[in-house]
Amino acid sequence: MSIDFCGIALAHPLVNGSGTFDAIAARRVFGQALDERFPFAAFVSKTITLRPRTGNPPPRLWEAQAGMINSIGLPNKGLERYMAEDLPELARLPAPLIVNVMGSSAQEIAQLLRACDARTEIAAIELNVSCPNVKTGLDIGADPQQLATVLGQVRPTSSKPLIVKLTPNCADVAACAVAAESAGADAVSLINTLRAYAPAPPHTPGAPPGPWLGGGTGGLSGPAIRPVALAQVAAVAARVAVPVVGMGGIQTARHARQFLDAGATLVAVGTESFRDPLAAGRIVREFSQASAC
Amino acid sequence: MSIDFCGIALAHPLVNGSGTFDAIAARRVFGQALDERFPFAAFVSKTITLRPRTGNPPPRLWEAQAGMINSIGLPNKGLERYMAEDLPELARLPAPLIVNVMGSSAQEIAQLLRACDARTEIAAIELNVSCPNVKTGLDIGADPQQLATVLGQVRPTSSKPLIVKLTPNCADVAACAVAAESAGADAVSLINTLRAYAPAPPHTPGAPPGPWLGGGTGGLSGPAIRPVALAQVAAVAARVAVPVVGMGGIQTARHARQFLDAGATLVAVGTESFRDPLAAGRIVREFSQASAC
Amino acid sequence: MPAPFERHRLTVTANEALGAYRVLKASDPGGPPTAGQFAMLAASERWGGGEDERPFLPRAFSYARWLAGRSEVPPTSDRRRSHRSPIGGEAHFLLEDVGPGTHRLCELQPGEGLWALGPLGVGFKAPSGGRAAVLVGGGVGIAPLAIWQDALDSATVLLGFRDAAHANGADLCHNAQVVTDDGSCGRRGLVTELLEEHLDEEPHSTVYACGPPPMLEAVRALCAVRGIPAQLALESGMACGFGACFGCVVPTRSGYARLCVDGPVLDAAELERVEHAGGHTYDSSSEPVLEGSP
Amino acid sequence: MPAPFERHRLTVTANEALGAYRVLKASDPGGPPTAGQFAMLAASERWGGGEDERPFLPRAFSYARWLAGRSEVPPTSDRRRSHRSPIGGEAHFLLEDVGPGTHRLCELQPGEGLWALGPLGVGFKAPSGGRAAVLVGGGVGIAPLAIWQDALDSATVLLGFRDAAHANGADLCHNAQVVTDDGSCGRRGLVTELLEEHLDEEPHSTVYACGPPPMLEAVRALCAVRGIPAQLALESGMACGFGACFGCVVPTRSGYARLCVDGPVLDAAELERVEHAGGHTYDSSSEPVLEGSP
Ligand SMILES: Cc1cc2nc3c(=O)[nH]c(=O)nc-3n(C[C@H](O)[C@H](O)[C@H](O)COP(=O)(O)OP(=O)(O)OC[C@H]3O[C@@H](n4cnc5c(N)ncnc54)[C@H](O)[C@@H]3O)c2cc1C
Ligand SMILES: Cc1cc2nc3c(=O)[nH]c(=O)nc-3n(C[C@H](O)[C@H](O)[C@H](O)COP(=O)(O)OP(=O)(O)OC[C@H]3O[C@@H](n4cnc5c(N)ncnc54)[C@H](O)[C@@H]3O)c2cc1C
Ligand SMILES: Cc1cc2nc3c(=O)[nH]c(=O)nc-3n(C[C@H](O)[C@H](O)[C@H](O)COP(=O)(O)O)c2cc1C
Ligand SMILES: Cc1cc2nc3c(=O)[nH]c(=O)nc-3n(C[C@H](O)[C@H](O)[C@H](O)COP(=O)(O)O)c2cc1C
Ligand code: FES
Ligand code: FES
Repeated sequence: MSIDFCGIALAHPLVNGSGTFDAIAARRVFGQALDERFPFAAFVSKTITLRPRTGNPPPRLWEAQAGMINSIGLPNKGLERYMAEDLPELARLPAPLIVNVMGSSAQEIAQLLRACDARTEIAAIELNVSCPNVKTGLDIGADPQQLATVLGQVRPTSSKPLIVKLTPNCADVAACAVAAESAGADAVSLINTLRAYAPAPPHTPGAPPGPWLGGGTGGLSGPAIRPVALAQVAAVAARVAVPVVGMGGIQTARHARQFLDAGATLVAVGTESFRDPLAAGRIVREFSQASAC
Repeated sequence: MSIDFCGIALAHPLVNGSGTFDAIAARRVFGQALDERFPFAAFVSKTITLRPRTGNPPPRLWEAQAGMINSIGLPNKGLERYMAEDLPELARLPAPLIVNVMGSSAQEIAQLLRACDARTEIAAIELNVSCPNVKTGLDIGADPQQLATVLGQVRPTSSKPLIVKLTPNCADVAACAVAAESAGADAVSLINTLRAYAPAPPHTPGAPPGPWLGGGTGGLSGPAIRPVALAQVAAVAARVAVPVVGMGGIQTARHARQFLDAGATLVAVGTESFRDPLAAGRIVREFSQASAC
Repeated sequence: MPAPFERHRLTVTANEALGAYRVLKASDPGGPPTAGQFAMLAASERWGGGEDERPFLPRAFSYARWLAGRSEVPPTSDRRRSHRSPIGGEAHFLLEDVGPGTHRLCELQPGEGLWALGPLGVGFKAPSGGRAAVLVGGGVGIAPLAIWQDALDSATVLLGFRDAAHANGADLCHNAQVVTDDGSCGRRGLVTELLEEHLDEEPHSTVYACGPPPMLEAVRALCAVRGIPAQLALESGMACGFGACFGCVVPTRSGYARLCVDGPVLDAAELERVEHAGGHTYDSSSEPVLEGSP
Repeated sequence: MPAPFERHRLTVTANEALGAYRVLKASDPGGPPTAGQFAMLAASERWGGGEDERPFLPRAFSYARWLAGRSEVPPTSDRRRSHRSPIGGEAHFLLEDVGPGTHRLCELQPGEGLWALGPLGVGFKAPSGGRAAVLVGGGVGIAPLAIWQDALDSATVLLGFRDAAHANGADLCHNAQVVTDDGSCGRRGLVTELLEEHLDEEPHSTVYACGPPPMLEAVRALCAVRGIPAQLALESGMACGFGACFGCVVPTRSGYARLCVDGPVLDAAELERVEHAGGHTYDSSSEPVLEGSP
């Protein structure tokens, strides 16, 4: 079931969702088995930003019904150290590397894309546009016009395939996808987490209720969001010609098949990897059994 | 725990979500017990439109993880027959009546509001702005400007308290709430169902996969959406002064308390009533036990 | 008689195999159902956590039998749970394990709790004009026919099953004539063939049928041709069972009907044809479908 | 030794009460853990469907003991499930039922399946410079100390519990000195009081501690004052246990550390102070919090 994705040959349609699998940490934990049994057709690294980020204060996790809420806050070592320290390690993986980047301005994004463009270890770039606009507070990816403008400015800075990871927190994700396509995106990926709130569990009566998460609000992921993800992927796939990377609550080959049937070219496993680091391997196995689909 | 809501005195903060409880059918099924043990502080009737609607073709239901997807399609007998046949029956309920209406144009909405204004049986009006705009296909409630314009035109047609039921399928629900408030809404309610897709279960291999629901896409409700509902309610309550009716996956008094803590004045029980018609009664009971909150 | 306005907690008294089916028995504090009525059932523990973390909603099941009189509650480790009532009786349900909900219910052991809302819906009506009752069932659809046979002085019972294992379900009724798809028990063939032969001899009959949609459609069609009155117990996906969700509609000559309150038993004359659950060829209106709207 | 790159299915061999706790034993095909390491556990059946339909994620538990050698698998109704392996051993976990995940694990019966990913994380390091090992535990935090005591030639063990019922947990270790908050067993008081007295006599010690954050903070503070090395086994909410989610961070002098890969055992010197799980007073950066972003 080998697949051509933006000119990259992939062994199968399963990749990881950015930020849900740290291949470098996994290599420390699982040793060479990580490389020998690597389950993803391509590896998508966690979002990096121009400057290092420590991320949001803990607690960062909350378990929801059929899912989880996270408020990690995009901790990362910043572009420079990522390129120097992580890229060589990630280049050793037996799968093409997709680097996920995020910037709060066209200038920042352009810098990130330029840096990626220079590195042959990188097969493609995924641009996370779920970044809150400093002025409006909305995700820059939530408004089609704004998204097209930003992409138009940054697209020329890299010749590598550019995947735009859309935000699901918008009125019309298909319009955003069309805007991204028209502005030169080679693919789109969705869905990112849904904005969500986790109240602190009631402690001593009278104690002021508030958010559980150090970051205030967080993002909902896991099976709970799969029906929303399928609706957004289907809506996007119906409107764009570029390949779609579908994700959101995928736990089984049957779920993955639902996204492919909805029009996705690739599917990504995220939260399910937390329940089993080799969940994606199981799904790929299930795929090759007709029964699964 | 009596409450003043837009000048209406309510015995407690629990009402029903529109379209999740049919008091007239329930009276047929449960007899006078319905009135004797009526669990809601106010009754919100299912959305009515100017003309009768048969609703979407079946199947209309799909069970999701920790929730359900529905594609009912707003079946209703239309304004005229609702006023003639249903209103007298609903007026007999031991709770104030809130009539939920939807129109696809300001003219239609104005007609609906005017008709409600004339009836003393009606305590308040809830306007469902999740109606797809015929031109854009987006919910008229998804764009703050458009929402403000429509509300500005219809607000004068009724002197009754007007609750605007916001759509959750938007980029910035708080901005929509602010727009509604500035255009004269006396309260806002949220969240409505999240746009969702249910794929048909795999039948004979080779059979074309497609949507399970007769309506194509549907709306996700139940516990799966509670974290999203809490985030939207908290965001809205932080920006508007008018009372907020919070709903989305409420199953217990603790869940209801989470919405009140997030800034809601009233909370509505929807899907949970399907699991137990007296779920709201249980929640009200749990409320009066300190333990619950 | 109206249903209690609250789901109530029954205590399982038995869970017996009947061929390929299970018969779940529970002490029921409520009043007796009329044949054809149903209850919305859910296990009181661990409802959820199954395939895809379902079930979430309760499931609809026909009363298959109802034994009046004080019901015995078996010893249970958890006294709190045991549920006696001076009146009431014992409700029997026939279960086929087809998914997470029925699977969970098929696991229930005596003493465990069962949430039930019911009796719900409109059941069978007695034959009029001295007509003879002919009960026609397919598969698990025999459930409402058993309790209906209990209520009738006399009835002819014609049942069809996949194979011998399922045909054992026929024991739920008395002296039923049985056919199977594979001939492994009784005659090989379709129950509608039995029905036609029977109606050739006994045209002055009223037909009561429950089973898979194709069988019901065949019954409807052949009764329509012969001008024989028929009452069909239909199925559709249900969320609430009491008219709240508008999810269970089936197309009738007068538009969509909520099967939970207007059915599940419908007069065959009201139906243009019996649809496969999940088929949606019919839309009585020219209005545009409202995607994504409740 | 790296952990197997896949969660594996253990078979429960025993589930025994130990005072207010349960000791869950399971045959483990994997290699032996080092003391202080943990596993991410989930029941192989019915994980989910509990309070608020949780648990969904696996839960982290310290290995409390590990018995090498071929493990016996008890007779189980479901042969498919039983899981033998030539090597391996038996892992013991000490459980306190505090929510849906621990509740479900506390129900597991011999023969039932247990998903486990592990051994994970960095464990205790042996004392250096001829220092004596002092193991200080509070409540369920005694788990990693038991397996550590097994590995050490000699150690002083000081344990604190709420009351007598919980103090029975002390049997997990050998000749431990016990205090309780209510004096219902052993001396009334805090385990840190025992520790101070002990360190007065034996200053040439290394302290190994696990327990509630306030206890760990007290241990950290008093060891810091005395310049005594201490290794603290911390807790934090975890989703993955292998460094994938960045959710389990705790503040250290060098910024946030992922407890699952950089811990759970941290050198006390790395910590400015031990936070309550759920407290978030500390933010090493001036960067704005990114609401709603993963
Ligand atoms: C009035 C009435 C009376 C009934 N009486 C009986 C009876 O006496 N005995 C009996 O055994 N059954 C009876 N049924 C049928 C019974 O209600 C269903 O078999 C049951 O609801 C199936 O639930 P499940 O979870 O086991 O399987 P599900 O998986 O919920 O349902 C199986 C079917 O539902 C569809 N489906 C699959 N996944 C989903 C999903 N996620 N959401 C929604 N639908 C899905 C598919 O078509 C599948 O074939 C009756 C139904 C009705 C309406
Ligand atoms: C490295 C490590 C080792 C551990 N070793 C042991 C051990 O040996 N024995 C042992 O008993 N425990 C141990 N724990 C603690 C154990 O992991 C937790 O007690 C367990 O995860 C609780 O899960 P639960 O579902 O039972 O309760 P939960 O309800 O998940 O957790 C209880 C606490 O979590 C918080 N909480 C409540 N609701 C939620 C929610 N929805 N999402 C997230 N948090 C919530 C609250 O603060 C509550 O007090 C260890 C933890 C770690 C990190
Ligand atoms: C803990 C966590 C961290 C994540 N970090 C990132 C990230 O850094 N960048 C990004 O684009 N998406 C991130 N995501 C979103 C996932 O890539 C994915 O879009 C989302 O989780 C939906 O898929 P799932 O339900 O399978 O997890 C993160 C998700 C989780 C749960
Ligand atoms: C079957 C069903 C029908 C609904 N019909 C309507 C409706 O007619 N009008 C409306 O404003 N909301 C309708 N809703 C939305 C609910 O009122 C509520 O906003 C939503 O279900 C979230 O609450 P819940 O999770 O508690 O169900 C409907 C929801 C469901 C599940
Ligand atoms: S099942 Fe809800 S209306 Fe019939
Ligand atoms: S638990 Fe996921 S990184 Fe530590």
